[in-house]
Amino acid sequence: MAFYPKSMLTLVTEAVLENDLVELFNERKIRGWTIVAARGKGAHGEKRGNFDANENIQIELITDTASAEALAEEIMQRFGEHFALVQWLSEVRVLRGEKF
Amino acid sequence: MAFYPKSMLTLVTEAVLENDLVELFNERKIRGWTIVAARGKGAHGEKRGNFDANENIQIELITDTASAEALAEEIMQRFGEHFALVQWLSEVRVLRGEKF
Amino acid sequence: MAFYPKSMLTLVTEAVLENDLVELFNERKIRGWTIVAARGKGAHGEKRGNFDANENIQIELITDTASAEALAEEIMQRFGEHFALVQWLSEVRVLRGEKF
Amino acid sequence: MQIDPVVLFFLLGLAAGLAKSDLKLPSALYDTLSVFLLLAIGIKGGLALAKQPIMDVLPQAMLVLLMGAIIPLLLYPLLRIRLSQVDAASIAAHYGSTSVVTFAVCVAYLSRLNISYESQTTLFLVLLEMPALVVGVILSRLKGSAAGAAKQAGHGWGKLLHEVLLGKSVVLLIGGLLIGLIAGPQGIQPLDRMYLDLFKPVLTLFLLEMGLVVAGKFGILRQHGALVLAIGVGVPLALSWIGIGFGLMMGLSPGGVVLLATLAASASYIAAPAAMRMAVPQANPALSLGAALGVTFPFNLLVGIPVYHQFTMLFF
Amino acid sequence: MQIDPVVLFFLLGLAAGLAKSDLKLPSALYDTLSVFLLLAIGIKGGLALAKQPIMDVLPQAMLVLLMGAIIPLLLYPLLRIRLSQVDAASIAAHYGSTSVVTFAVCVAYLSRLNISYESQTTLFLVLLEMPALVVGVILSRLKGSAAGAAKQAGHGWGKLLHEVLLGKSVVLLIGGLLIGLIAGPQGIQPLDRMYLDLFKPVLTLFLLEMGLVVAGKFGILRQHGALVLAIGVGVPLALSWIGIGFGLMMGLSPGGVVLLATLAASASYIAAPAAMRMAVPQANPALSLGAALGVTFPFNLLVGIPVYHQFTMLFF
Amino acid sequence: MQIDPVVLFFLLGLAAGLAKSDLKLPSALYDTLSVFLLLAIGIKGGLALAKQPIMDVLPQAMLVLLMGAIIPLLLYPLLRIRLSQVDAASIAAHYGSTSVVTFAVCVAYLSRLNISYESQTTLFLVLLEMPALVVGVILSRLKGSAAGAAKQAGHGWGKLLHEVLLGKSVVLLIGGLLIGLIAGPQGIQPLDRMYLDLFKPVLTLFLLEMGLVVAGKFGILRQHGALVLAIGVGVPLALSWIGIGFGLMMGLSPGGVVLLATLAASASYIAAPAAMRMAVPQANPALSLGAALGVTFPFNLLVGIPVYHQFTMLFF
Ligand SMILES: Nc1ncnc2c1ncn2[C@@H]1O[C@H](COP(=O)(O)O)[C@@H](O)[C@H]1O
Ligand SMILES: Nc1ncnc2c1ncn2[C@@H]1O[C@H](COP(=O)(O)O)[C@@H](O)[C@H]1O
Ligand SMILES: Nc1ncnc2c1ncn2[C@@H]1O[C@H](COP(=O)(O)O)[C@@H](O)[C@H]1O
Ligand code: NA
Ligand code: NA
Ligand code: NA
Repeated sequence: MAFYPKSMLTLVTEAVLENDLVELFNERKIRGWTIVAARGKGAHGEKRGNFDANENIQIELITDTASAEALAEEIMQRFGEHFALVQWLSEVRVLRGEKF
Repeated sequence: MAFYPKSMLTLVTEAVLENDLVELFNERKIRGWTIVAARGKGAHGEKRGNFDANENIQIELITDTASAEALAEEIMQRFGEHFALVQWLSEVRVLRGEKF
Repeated sequence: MAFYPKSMLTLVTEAVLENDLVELFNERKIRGWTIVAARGKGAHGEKRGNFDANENIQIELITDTASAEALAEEIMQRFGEHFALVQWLSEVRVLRGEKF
Repeated sequence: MQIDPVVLFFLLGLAAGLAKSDLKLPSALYDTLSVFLLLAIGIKGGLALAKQPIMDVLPQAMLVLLMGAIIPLLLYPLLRIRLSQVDAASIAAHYGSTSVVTFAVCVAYLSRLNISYESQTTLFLVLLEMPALVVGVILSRLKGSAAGAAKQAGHGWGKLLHEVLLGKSVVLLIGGLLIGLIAGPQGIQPLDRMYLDLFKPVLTLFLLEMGLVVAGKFGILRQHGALVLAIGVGVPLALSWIGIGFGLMMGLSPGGVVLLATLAASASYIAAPAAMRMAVPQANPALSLGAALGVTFPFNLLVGIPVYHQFTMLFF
Repeated sequence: MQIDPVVLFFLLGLAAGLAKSDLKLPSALYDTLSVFLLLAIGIKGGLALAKQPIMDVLPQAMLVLLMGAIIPLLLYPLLRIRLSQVDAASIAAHYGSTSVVTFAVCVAYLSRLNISYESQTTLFLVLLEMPALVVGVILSRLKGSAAGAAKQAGHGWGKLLHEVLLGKSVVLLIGGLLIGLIAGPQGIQPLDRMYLDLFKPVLTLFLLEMGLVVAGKFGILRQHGALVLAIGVGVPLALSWIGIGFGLMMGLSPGGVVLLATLAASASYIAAPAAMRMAVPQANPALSLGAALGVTFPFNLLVGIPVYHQFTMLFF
Repeated sequence: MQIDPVVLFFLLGLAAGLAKSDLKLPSALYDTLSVFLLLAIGIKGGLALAKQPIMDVLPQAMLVLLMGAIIPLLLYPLLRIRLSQVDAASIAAHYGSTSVVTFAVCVAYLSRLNISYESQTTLFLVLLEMPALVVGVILSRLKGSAAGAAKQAGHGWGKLLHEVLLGKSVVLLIGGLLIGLIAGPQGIQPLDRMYLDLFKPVLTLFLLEMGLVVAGKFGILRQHGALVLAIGVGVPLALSWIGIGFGLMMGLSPGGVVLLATLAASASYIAAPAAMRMAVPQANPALSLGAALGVTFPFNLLVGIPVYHQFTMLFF
């Protein structure tokens, strides 16, 4: 079996944005993603996830590099200024390259 | 201290497979792994983790590249056709290379 | 927009060390990190997270490579001998490089 | 027909889910509530068993086990008309097993109408949990091709039986049964404040969550449309007659017959999905869950139970 | 002044948090407790409504809705003296809406002193949840610049109204209200063991958690210091008079007036933060949460409620 | 000997765990239940204290604190025969502290036999939580080498005392105590529906989880075998005599003596593991948890309590 190079975009952001992001992914025809509950600290202070308005989520999303970069930039522009948001790209190899 | 290059295999799959996978890891003499509760979307629809048959897990497992690739292929063959499953490999550097 | 190369240090360790680690991050002027609840298996046996003294956490922390390596070594020296601990470094690309 | 208050919570969840409200219950709560309800039902069954000579209940228990095994066998060839072997086997197992919550809502319905029923019906619920799963596994193994995927995944007979016999719901139901049987009414009495008094209120929270879950399953309906709808409504209506038949055979009171009809007509969405995922991974869980949870569950709550009551009254 | 036992749990949480104890409650518990409290309050409001001819309550209900809309409008220009448009709009919305837990503690306070109050006050709480949020959204949209960030994030009118009308707390309060109204006292009675009897004890666990959360917000005080403190203490004191005014206008009993004063003086920290985060993302949540949760909430619990009682007694 | 129903839930969890059932309780539930049990016990202790002149209880309280400090000091040299300094110190601290759940099961045992006991025994439980942990920390620091690892990890005296004094269980027990003391029986009465009435039923869920956890610890037994088994059975049997001795010294009734024997014989698995992990990281937690949780906990539940009762009756 062959492994295909892809890019993974990881986002850590406020849980209130989940609906917006999922909508955006659907619009951009992203075919899959994974969400994990997270807490953390950053420029917007501590997010302990101990109550509603204070939760983070971490989203991982594998796609081709160009789409990942474009998506990261769009998310940055829409939400980067006013919401807690950190994004990073990393390189991964996947089986079944056609899935992504 | 030196950092040793290793590969990390990450799996996102249905929680019902956890026992099978742990068994497989033990058979293949994998010495460690980390599991995180996850939800997400993919070809098998949305997994919200809000009730039993609908949960995902994400497993991370660091080992040498050859073992990671072999394991990914074996998992792919056993579970890839009928279960929700996404796997990716990434390159990491670890301290204490002998642990993995 | 430009993407800047950074290193990500990921730690999986016992939840009892969370306070110590956060204190250390603050001392070392680390500006952000993300924490996720985890369980797993390693040289210190299985951590199922099903009760207090048996929980793992996974911490992700993006910074420049030198700081990440130095931090990993310091954590290794302080906690590596007696606590369940696995750390790995990986390469990522971020927007807003000045945040990290 | 006046709706039971507990069902209103289901409708609230359903409405919130369909309106895409951001209301959601933590999954730990769902898990906790289901552990509670299963244990409470098991204990109630055990107390029922403790109250009467085992020899009196034994023949009825045998008939109930038989019913549990027969339902999937009858359903399978019917479902095969339109479905693949694996989907037919999986759905047959779902409908052979039962829904604890539907049972509880039926009990609430009878209580509101002051209709009495035999205490051993709770025991029947416990007994019905498993046989259909075993039959479902056997059905899925009948021909080589269907068994292939499970074997490929390493799910042999041993693993499948383990899953069926030691799944969470079977363990809690049987465990509760044994606890109720051993401890008896005096022993359980200090626990009544929770397992008895809080049963119905806890059920409301569970139904709220079920409403949210069912709303999430409506997408499946749009996809598989008519077929899922037909199964989800037709199968329980048909199965209720089997329940009524067995109930009459056992000589149950009208209330007992309605409960047995409801048990027959209800489909499992806790034990069956997990077991069938292991046994027939090729089966499409969207089909079975869509029918069992997306259609049959609300159908039984809102329409089915009073209808089975009507059916039953034809014989009394 | 003797402190209510439920408030002791808040102090315990506060002390543990400030002492940096490793005590923490799972977030699933917090979520569960708030679902429970919101539902229970909603049901209570629905039962109150069921008990009396709707025409008797309607004029009062109108006045309450008016009060909810007026508070942010009065507050906004005042806050603008020192704050940006977005922060003023956000804080105004927080204080126009209400805190369910503060209300519950006030009910406990009145019960302890054997002071009676109108049953429809629970309904008022439900009604007050929303109007201020709508006004807050409108305020934040008045001028182009403030609306920019929300638009940039894709949060148009439609999304914002959806968030306000279908947020978790509104859905549970209104849902509970309808359930109480439809099911009536007889229908709800089997659920009393939980929604009624466990209300106060569950409140203690919630207050324990709130103490821990508030302790975590004290850092904000150090940062924004005097301003947050001034808002957090000054605004509720001022708003209590509006509540008293409306209460007298409605002809409420002393107990009812104290409750309405407390509702006016309390600030939302469940519905408002989520809605305002969407509507005015530029607003600093540390400011609004710091004032509403870090100052006003403990102030009301420990000092405010008895003070509003004193204020009220000037008129009786 | 008839087994208490609550213990049956432990056996169910144990059986399910050993049979590798997929039953598991969410960790949020475990956390919630332990917060509840600790608070409830603390409050009960506070009410006991409120009922009697403090001067009457003070001498007994002193003796109990002494017992808590003496147990690890007696145990340490004994354990040193076979164990390293760090493991001996850690295990000594575990056994000097107590298990809230074992205490609760003993209370259930006495109630079932209609044996009365002094209300201040609940206070003793609270008092016993901490002293052994302090002694354990001191023991682990006696010689340079053992203190090394903690120092290396940056766990100085300050941090360790913080951990011991402000650990979750101490905070909840002492906090509950103060709440019970300040609020008194009248103040607490509205909370009885939860903290009193639900105590025993909630204990059943906790014991179910403990059964699952203990089953998971049986692997340790296979590894460390005889030693862990010997400690887990021998130590509680020996310590029960110390409890009996102190109980007689204090002039307690038979029931009170049995409870004190059980407290002495039980080992902490909430506070001690966390504190010792910080104080002596080199100690093997598999050893201490294996003995305290894997052996002593089930031993006390199933065998120990009646045996300590027998022992006690030799003196009455
Ligand atoms: N350097 C970092 N490494 C990893 N995660 C981070 C980092 N900085 C921030 N985060 C996460 O991203 C969230 C938002 O960051 P911020 O917008 O800086 O507040 C934080 O709450 C953290 O969970
Ligand atoms: N492109 C992707 N990036 C990240 N996670 C994915 C992706 N596709 C699927 N997943 C995750 O893998 C699970 C199984 O995927 P699938 O087999 O495609 O349904 C999904 O539920 C997601 O959690
Ligand atoms: N090879 C590995 N890959 C991923 N995670 C690991 C690995 N080994 C250990 N871990 C995680 O790190 C924790 C501590 O490891 P250890 O110190 O080896 O017990 C374990 O509980 C696992 O969650
Ligand atoms: Na059925
Ligand atoms: Na207000
Ligand atoms: Na002890």
